[in-house]
Amino acid sequence: MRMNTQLKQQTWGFSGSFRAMASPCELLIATDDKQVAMQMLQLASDEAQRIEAKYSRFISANVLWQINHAQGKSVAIDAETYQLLLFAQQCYQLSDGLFDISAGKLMRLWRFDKNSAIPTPEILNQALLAVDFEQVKFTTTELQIPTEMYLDFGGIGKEYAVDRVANTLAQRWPDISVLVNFGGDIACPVKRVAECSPWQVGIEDPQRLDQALVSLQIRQGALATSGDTRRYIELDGVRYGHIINPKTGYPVVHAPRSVTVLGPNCLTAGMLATMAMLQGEQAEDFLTEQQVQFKIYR
Amino acid sequence: MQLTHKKNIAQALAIASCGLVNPVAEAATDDRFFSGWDIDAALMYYGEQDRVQAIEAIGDFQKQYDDESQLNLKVVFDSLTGASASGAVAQSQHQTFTRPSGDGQYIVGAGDTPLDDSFKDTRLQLSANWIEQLSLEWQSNIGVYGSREFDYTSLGVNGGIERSLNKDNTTLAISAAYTYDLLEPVGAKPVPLSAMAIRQDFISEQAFRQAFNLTRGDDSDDKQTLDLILGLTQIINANWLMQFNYGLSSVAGYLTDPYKILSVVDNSGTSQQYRYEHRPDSRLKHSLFALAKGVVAGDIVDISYRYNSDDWDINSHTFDGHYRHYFSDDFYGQLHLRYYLQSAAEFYQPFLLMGSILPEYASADYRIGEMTTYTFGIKFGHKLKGDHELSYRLEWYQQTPKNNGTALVGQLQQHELFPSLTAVIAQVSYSF
Amino acid sequence: MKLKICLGLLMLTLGGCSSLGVEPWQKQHFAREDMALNHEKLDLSLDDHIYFSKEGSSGGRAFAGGGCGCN
Amino acid sequence: MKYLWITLLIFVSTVSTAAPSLDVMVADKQGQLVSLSEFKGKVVYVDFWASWCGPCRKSFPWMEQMHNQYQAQGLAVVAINLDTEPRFAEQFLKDLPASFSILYNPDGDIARQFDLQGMPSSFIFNRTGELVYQHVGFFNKQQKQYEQQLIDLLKE
Repeated sequence: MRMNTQLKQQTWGFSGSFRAMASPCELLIATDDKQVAMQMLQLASDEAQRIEAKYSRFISANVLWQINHAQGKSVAIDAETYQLLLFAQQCYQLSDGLFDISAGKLMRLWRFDKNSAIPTPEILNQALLAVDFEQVKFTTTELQIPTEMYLDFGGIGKEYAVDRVANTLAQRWPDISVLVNFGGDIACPVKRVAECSPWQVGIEDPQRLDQALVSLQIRQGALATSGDTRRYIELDGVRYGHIINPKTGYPVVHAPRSVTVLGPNCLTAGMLATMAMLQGEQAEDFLTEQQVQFKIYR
Repeated sequence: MQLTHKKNIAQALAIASCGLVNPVAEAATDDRFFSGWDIDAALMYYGEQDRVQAIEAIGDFQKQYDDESQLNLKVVFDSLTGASASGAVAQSQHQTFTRPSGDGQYIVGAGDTPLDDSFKDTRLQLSANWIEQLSLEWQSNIGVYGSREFDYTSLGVNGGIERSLNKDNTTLAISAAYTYDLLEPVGAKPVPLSAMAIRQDFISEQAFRQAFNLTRGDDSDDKQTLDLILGLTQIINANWLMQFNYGLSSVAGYLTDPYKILSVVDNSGTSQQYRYEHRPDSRLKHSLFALAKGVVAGDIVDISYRYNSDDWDINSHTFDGHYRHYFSDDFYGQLHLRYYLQSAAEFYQPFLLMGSILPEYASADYRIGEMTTYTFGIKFGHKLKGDHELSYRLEWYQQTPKNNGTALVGQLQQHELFPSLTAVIAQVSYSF
Repeated sequence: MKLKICLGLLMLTLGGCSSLGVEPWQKQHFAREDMALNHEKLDLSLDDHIYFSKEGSSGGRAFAGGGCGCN
Repeated sequence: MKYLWITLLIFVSTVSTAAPSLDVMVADKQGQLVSLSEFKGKVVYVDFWASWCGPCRKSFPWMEQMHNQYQAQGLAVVAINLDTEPRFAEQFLKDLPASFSILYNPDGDIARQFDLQGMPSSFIFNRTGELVYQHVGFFNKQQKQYEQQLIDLLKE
């Protein structure tokens, strides 16, 4: 199933686009060699599609589906899945349990188009029973989770895809500066050389979507945004963001509208943004303490 | 519900994500290996009409080290098949010759120019050159080279220095080279001017062997060459530059071609025997070379003249020129014209006469006889993305040997003793 | 005496050379790749090899040596 | 020996006696004449370049860096293009964007007065307009040394 990619010539090189992970994906490539740009775009879309096909909760019979329908039996996993679980575990520990990929079932209860209803407390409590990363038992080759539990890589899947693509492109073409942008999660692995102007990146303002308010200049590194720009529920004046607190089962209270963080790679930036969202009111203090560059909209 | 205030969550995450993002360092892909190297490759076919065919492949690798120095590596592989003129004259009856190894013979038909087809030869040559910009005005280069084929080994070193002056408009250059060649002829060195032993003239193989061995000298011999070039390059005006080289080349050692022979004919021009050629063991060559190269309405023109003379009495004039026209920025055509004429070596003679006293040196190799040659070539080139270039050329090369004034006796007058020869050169090159 | 005059003349010719040539900023044509003296160096070395093995003289542009039996 | 010296003298004298100085007028892109003496009081880095000159492509990024880093401390980088037709410079400046001032001297009379020995050539004037350093060509290895010269002059 070939992704339909599109390559456009620009004054400074090429821009390539395709869709994956339910978001617009874009590649900015600083080369005037069309063949190379085409190869890079193809590689990026193939890799994004592969990761989506493997770990998306919306696709049946993929690796994630097998894991979630093993009825408590242990499932064989490959090195990539093992690395993902290892990373999720470290995030769980670093966030004192606030980031928990075992909250898949709970996440599915919340629908985030504007007028959907809030799940009833009984259903939420019942789902909360199945949320506990401690129950996830895995080795380098095997994974076993309780029958009721659903894992969900939604929190790290897109950032992981961005970093994988950025890293593969940087190793194959070390001298070509490229910017990978999957729906706002951005990585720029090869330093944009001093003599060219840095990449311009617009950050969405939650109030006025699709109108970049602030533009950030990036020569190297990554940037990720977490926030309820599109997915939120509004009920008698209270807006509920799409970040669910796995301990309470409810969206985080007083969470900022959106948090954008700059980091060495997309996974780190994305996880810090998500953790900041989970802090609700203390998002700013949390990120200041981490001494990272960030932008928060309330 | 406070997050425990951990200071370096960001750092911990960065480390954790590294393991995930590049679990295993992928092997460097090939274009990394070649990065930084400029590579020129060429494959050439040279084919003479029913004589020698050769394939030659060249790879030239060049790398720049900061702004001042450059390494240049070259590998050349060529393979030769077919037959080349042995030096014997054509006859009205067929002729039988002993192969250089002494094992076996080859028969030449009546009226045909005798060709020796025992040459299946492959050669590999490697060379390295280091060029260093010592200062704004001074540049130096040193190089080594080696070449090996089954009967010939050659090793050499070269070096040179260049001085630019007068705002880089004038460049004086001096370069020198020393080469040592080891020859191990098939069947060992023939005794100079000894008569070829033909199996039919002997009653037994053993007797033939004995006679053949009498015509054999040492297994190998060598020669040494000293080359010197003084060069002056001068920019004339905004479009033209000129180069003047004086070359001196002194060779000492075994200069005879072990596989070449001369026919010994009687008064009726009929071959009575064949004798192995013998050339002097030294040769001092001078060359004067002048080149003008320029831009004419965007096209590139170069014309050059070379005068050679040596103590073998071979004097030659060479007129060479190219005209390159750009049909577009990335497509060009090029014309190549060359005209060459040389006088015969003093010891060159197409054949020997029975009964006359044997000269000290004699060779019937048409290549050191009187001769004119001309070359007509066309070439096309495409400049491709990423500074690559593909080019291909086709050239015709015509040699016309001449009689240097030798009276043709008897039946020799009916035969073409100075046959002309045409060859085709086809080459494709790619640089990236 | 003769030597000094020759030396003097030599210096004059070198001096004369300085009247030929162009200013550094008028050398755009000489920056062209195809104007380099060793441009198409593979073709030149292949030609040198052919003519070395087929004719009686060699050298001029580069060293005269052939490095092969070329019989 | 007398004759030798006389000939040598003749040879040397043919070299024109030119002195690079800031009291020159050079045209900008629109053709307006700019006097370099307006940069007096600053450390002035005058560079002569052309679009076809290879080493010039290496000097531009370095000059851009020097401009960004030391402009505030009083460094003025002035790059004078010597292409016979200014439009040749456009592609060069698109590949290597420069935020320092670019002037044009197509008929090369300023270059002749500065008596350039090669391309690129750069001339460094201190704050009082005296010529202090001259460089011919551009070599990555000497970038640190070139920068140190500017730093010392800026401190004066």
